[in-house]
Amino acid sequence: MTKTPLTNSGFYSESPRSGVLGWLLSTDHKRIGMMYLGCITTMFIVAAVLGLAMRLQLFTPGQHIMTAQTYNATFTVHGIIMIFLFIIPSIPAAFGNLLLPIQIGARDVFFPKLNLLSWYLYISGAILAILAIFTGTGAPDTGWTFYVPFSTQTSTNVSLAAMAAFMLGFSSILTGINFVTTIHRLRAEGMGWGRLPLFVWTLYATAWIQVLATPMLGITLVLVMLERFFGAGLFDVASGGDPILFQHLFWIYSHPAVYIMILPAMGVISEIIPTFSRKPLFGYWAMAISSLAIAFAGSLVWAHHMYASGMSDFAILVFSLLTFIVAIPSAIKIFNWISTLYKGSIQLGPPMLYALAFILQFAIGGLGGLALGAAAADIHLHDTTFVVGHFHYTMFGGTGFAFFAALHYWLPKFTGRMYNHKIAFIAWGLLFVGFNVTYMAMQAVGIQGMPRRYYDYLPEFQTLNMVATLGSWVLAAGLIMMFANLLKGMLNGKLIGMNPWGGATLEWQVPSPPPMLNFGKEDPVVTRGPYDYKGVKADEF
Amino acid sequence: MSEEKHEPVPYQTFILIWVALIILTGITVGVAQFDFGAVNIWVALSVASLKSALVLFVFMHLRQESLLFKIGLLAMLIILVIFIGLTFTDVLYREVLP
Amino acid sequence: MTLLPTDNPTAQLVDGVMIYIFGLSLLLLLGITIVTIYFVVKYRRSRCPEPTSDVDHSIVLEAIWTVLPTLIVLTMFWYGWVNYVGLTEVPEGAMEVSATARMWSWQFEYADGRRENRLFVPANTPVKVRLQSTDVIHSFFVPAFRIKKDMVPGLETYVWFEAPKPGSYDIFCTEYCGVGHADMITTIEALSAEDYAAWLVADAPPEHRGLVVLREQGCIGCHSIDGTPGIGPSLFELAGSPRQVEIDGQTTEITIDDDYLIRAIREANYEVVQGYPAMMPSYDEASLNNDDLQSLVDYMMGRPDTTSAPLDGARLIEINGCTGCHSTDGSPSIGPTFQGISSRDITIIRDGKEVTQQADADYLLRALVDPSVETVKGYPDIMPPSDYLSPEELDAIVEHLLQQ
Amino acid sequence: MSFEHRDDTGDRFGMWLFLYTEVILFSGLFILYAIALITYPQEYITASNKLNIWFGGANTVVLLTSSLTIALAITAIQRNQIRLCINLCVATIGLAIVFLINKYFEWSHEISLGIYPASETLRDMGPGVTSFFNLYYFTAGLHGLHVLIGATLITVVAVMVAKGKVTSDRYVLLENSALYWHLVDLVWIFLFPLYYLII
Repeated sequence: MTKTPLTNSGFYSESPRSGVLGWLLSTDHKRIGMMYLGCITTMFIVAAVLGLAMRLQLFTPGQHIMTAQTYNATFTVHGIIMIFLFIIPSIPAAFGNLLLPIQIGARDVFFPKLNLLSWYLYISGAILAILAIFTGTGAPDTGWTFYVPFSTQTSTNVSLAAMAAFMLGFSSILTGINFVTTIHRLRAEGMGWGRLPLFVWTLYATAWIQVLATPMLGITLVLVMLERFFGAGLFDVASGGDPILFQHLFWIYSHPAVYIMILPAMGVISEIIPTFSRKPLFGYWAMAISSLAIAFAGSLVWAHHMYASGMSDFAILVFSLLTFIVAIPSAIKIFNWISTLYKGSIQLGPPMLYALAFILQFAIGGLGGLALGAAAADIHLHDTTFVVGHFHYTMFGGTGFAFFAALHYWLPKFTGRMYNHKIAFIAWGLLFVGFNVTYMAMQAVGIQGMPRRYYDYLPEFQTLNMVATLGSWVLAAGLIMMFANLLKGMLNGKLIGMNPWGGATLEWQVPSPPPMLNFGKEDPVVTRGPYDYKGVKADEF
Repeated sequence: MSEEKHEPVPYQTFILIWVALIILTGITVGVAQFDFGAVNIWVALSVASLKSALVLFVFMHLRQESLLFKIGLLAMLIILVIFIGLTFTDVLYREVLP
Repeated sequence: MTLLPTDNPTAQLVDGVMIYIFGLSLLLLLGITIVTIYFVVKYRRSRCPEPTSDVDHSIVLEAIWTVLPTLIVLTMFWYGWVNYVGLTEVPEGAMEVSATARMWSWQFEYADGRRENRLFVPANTPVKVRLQSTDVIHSFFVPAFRIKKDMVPGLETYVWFEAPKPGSYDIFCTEYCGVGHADMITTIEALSAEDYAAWLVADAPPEHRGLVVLREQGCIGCHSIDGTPGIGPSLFELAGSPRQVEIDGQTTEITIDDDYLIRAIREANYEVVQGYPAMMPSYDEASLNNDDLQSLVDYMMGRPDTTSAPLDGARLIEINGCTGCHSTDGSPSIGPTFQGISSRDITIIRDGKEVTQQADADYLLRALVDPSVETVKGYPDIMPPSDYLSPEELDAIVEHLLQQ
Repeated sequence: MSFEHRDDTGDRFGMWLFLYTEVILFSGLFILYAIALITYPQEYITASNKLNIWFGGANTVVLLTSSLTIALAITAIQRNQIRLCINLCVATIGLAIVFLINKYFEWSHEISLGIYPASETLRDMGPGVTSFFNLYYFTAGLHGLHVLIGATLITVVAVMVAKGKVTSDRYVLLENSALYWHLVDLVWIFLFPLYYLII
């Protein structure tokens, strides 16, 4: 095992500028991607610690490690960081940047400078969000949803947090614009639409949502800030406004946003499963089109967050129907992934284990969503911890696990080094068990009727809350083990060749780590599909 | 990447469109002097849409751009109609308790 | 862990849908899991070094697993919707109660004007609760009855339920509303028919003294109090309304006020209401003393009773939600405790300056009506103003607090 | 070593995508408008009558004309008439300034009448009128901000034209700035009848 430092090869060593500036001013998509990856992972760890603290507070009834106000600030900050600083940018901004250009045979994204600007907006948003916690009149306590009129009345630092979310939205829009343009204009010769890896398809669908839905969040947050600054409320009843309209505008963005979070994760899974089965993805076109269908249909269902809000029954009828229709493309994806396994040659590498856990957990999340989509059942389950468990099944058990899968799948490509597989298996086991215990218990206690956002609860909810907290400790152990293993692997793991997994997409045909401009002097010409494994061999490592 | 060059649009075309836009503005203002009830708002919106189309297709050269640009615009408009339309399923049918 | 009751109509509507969806979901999930594990084991690389099939799509299969789930979820949608409609259709003859949520307390108001911080209802009777909020959005959630509805400022909503048997059922606020959110819990107290009838009497607000006098003096024999015609004119909604009266055969129009009513009782046949015979007896001081006369006039003019027992401050802080944030036993809470509030020094922040003083009646009144002008050091400025209380109620509360 | 390529169509497409996001941004305010209009039809007419149609009408003509001048500037640069192109840009910027000055007088007039967000006068006029003016100020304010940004963009590009950095061979920056300017015009085309002309 050689001990050459990480920074000695590929895009790490080639840069017009050296040192920190070589990174901070770089317009190279891989460097920006790695910077995103570092920040996003840090943010995830911060928010995960907040989540663990909340679970600790909820271990038994009563006030333990935090007061009600601290708890409210904690879940707000946990939500804002996890949603805006982790999940939304996690796969698109980090892995999208790292992989999109390589996978379509391009040298960079279409607007490299804009890409760097997106990153700076992301960082500025992150700094503002953190400032909002520690400065002013106290950490924001509105929940990440900023519901009016509470958000316009509370004395805490909501305006700064809203400003942060606004900037992060802007960053997300610019990334979306960049990706759509890149996919349309920079595909290599021979890279027809039918040869795009599924990951690219899902990024494409995601980018359109980012472009067309995110501005609605922007204007909504601006209106909340204006209401706080000028006291002139567009959602205030006394000024002819309607608080429920805020919820409409907010969810017009924030429901499609869950597809910004989940679609790229589906793309990751669609890459890993064929590679580890050595078989083409089942139903390529169905998968590609269902990605676009999910992106479109995701814009039609926002008000299913609002069945109990006092909106009209007719709206409940319409949105409930549309919600169930959106379930279909997701179901198709699950069936197609499983069919890909059929008569394949399945290797349970670490990325594959995360992918399989994704399928199961995403299925549980999706099926729980059916109960929430049905009007009558939702009336009972809405705003209970069932909802919290449900969206953690899709967002953490889904996107989070896909993010971990992507780390295990692609990190070796971008560092040139492999992590320890045995430890990766153990960490996966801990994560899988810890995750399911924690959130299954939360779902169960929600069905019992425990409302969400309660720092204290009645004694009848104690057993399940204790189970959930115990599960969270297993989960935490798994996270620590996984990150430590990946970090150690990145720094001094075994060196690997171009293609450790036997993948057939373009990124496995360039060195690990890839050089600046990805493909050397010759522009690549694509002659085969993304899942054509004939003649592709995995390198020994 | 090959570069498609667009032919310059003659000055006269732009000026003609501008005249049309001014006339359409005059029509909207004129119609607004008479009360036709709900018809007013629809006339105003139709004229505004017509004006927008002129600006989009001529001033903004959409006429000369490829199909992709037009599909993008269409997608945006569809999403817009969905956002507005579905919000109205709530506000138009809200039950007011006696 | 306790199981939720299932023996009430709204719970059955919701449970039916939940069981159907969760049941089918469990079946699907089992299917997915078993097939996945079977494939992973059967086609593992050590057994199958190369794929044994290169089929990469199947129109028939894909059509099947598009159409079949569509049909299944449509049944879920329909069942969910139909039963939701059941949750909105209040049965005939339901009793009505108004619920008001504010940060962070509940108040229930009954048809007869009584107010409570718990919802007392008769068991086995459908109840419609009209929901409103005075500040931010709250939500009315009763897990036992599976009902939930947001309480939105400026928009009245409702829920209905029927308690199957006497007992206590939790009400939670489920729309996040700030620091007291998790403590915004109260109960529905379902009482048996007898207990409910007893509660109605026991806790009833005292009768207006004027009404008692009206009954004692036998006035009701000729004058109705609900507008139905009788031998004499009805006493229904008198204040400020015009009357045609005859004085010595002359018809004039007068407006009903205190003076007129006193004249009409003391010198009954001086003015006679048109259309009625001049047959009412006059009441002098011997048969009706001045205090009772005043009560009678107060009642007829729609004014509150001034003679009844003083308002109970202890009860007022209970039903107006004060105790949601202020403890009475010295334990820490969202706001300062009421225990010893009149005898201890408190540090107040006024215009950014700190002032230490003892709480007196003036301060307490200001703190109730406009709490954000002076805040107590160490506590957030979040108390909602209690300006909706009447001056008498405010005085009673201040009085009560000064004795703590 | 960095990535160099030239693709004007791609650049323009990116700009169009950005314009779509701008339209959605404004549409949030237009949705609120539409809902308030059906909730308070009478109050909206009352409130709209308080706006001066001449201010709005004049600004409509100003913006339409500025749209014309910037469109002409593209043809000018395509035909390599650099002098004319710069003059047309300057004319556009001038019209933008006229628009903002006009807006300044209009708002000053309304504010002098006590009509501005969260004012006492407005509160006394009831929720419907308040809602109209809140929306009017926020929509027109956001639009004004776009006028400012657009004018700045065109100023920068005009300087680049003068310095020869934007040429008849490569003028996509000017095109994109012009696209942005037309968007400002498009928003106003809807804003004008909805706020000034309802009856």
